[in-house]
Amino acid sequence: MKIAVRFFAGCREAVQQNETELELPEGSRVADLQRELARRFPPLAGRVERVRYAVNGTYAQPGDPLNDGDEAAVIPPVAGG
Amino acid sequence: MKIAVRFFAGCREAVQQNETELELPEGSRVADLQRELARRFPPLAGRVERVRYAVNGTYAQPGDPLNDGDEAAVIPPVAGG
Amino acid sequence: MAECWITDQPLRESEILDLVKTPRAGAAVLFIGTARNHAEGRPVAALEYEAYAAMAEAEMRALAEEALRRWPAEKIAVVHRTGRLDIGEAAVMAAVSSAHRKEAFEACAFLMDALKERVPIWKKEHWADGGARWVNDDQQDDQPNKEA
Amino acid sequence: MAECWITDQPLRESEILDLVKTPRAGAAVLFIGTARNHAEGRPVAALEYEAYAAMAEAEMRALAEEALRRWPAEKIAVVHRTGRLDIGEAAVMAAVSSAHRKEAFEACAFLMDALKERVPIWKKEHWADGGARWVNDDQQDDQPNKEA
Repeated sequence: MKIAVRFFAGCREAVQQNETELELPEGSRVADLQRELARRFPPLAGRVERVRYAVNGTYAQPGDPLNDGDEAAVIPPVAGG
Repeated sequence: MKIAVRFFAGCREAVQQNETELELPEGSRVADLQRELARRFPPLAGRVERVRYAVNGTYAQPGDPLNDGDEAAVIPPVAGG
Repeated sequence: MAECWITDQPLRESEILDLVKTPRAGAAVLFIGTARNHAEGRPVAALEYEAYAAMAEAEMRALAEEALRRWPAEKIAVVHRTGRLDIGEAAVMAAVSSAHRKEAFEACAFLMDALKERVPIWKKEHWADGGARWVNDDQQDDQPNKEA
Repeated sequence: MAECWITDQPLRESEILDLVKTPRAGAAVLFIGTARNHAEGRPVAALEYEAYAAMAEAEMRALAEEALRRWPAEKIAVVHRTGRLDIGEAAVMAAVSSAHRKEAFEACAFLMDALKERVPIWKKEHWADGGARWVNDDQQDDQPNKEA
């Protein structure tokens, strides 16, 4: 299944792109996405366990399921205000 | 000595005037002003012990001295904001 | 630095916020007290404020200086209106700027608590049913509203 | 009732205060977060904000709804700006109206605490000496500021 992944701020600069599309096996969960990101983007290796993830605009936990067509996002530490 | 006295809000309405001038003996203090006000203005009789007083724009205590030409004020319970 | 004053003109938030601007501030908190359409369950038609203006301004400045001693705030501005206000109109505005938000919130809340405690300003509620009373003044009866 | 949005345009306090006006309110508290000229002792030349806009707006709405459940507030409005800000420009404004002032102060402070905790918005400090960093992002080195 295909998952769109968006990058922001320090992560966006580290991977030098705003978004990408990943192909993941059916049944993958957020934790699988995290491992695939670390593999595909070496600059994220030190970050993937320290950031939060969102799926379709909502914070997600490692065990949350992914579905074909989902938009995931890598959320480095936020600093609004 | 002469003391100018200003009235505000409920006290102003009770005495039906904005200000008056009282003649007090030399050496009078705020407590003496309070007694004179109760005597001169019967509608203030129930109020004089429940209000605050100011002398020359500063809150005053019963024992504070008065001087000729002072501006005193009767300060009923405030309600700014 | 504190600017505090009484006015019988409508209050403008832009004016008071401009007074607390500084490049050192990362936060500004503005409190606006407005004439509310109800008080203790009773419909209110208008409010009327009276002040001992010279003393009120001096007391507001003293409060602002106390706030600047107690919190690391940058600038403070407080203005209170007098006269008759329609529902929704602003009676008071207090603004505090500071490097960080916590002290701006705390100092602004302190200013309003202290203002209501000791600044010589009085509020008369004019009720929708025609009565009126000076708020906090327990010596009066609920008198008929002669102005209404 | 809560209005929450992200914009790349300058923020106007009058717009956000108008959104929380209601005759039932006696109090309104407005918080303004501005670009400060220093951070941890270091001179700052400008700030740059980035947002995951759709999610940020949804999270801000969720916070506002939580605030309306926890405090008897009347109306809430929150807006956050994105893009590059000069020192003194407003990055965020949050306004809360309520019958009484205590809940407006508390709800507004809660909104800002929670916003900084969980709304996906990021801030890059551009220092006066030419460096820059994403605030709270401890994975980066202090990198040279390529834009400056």
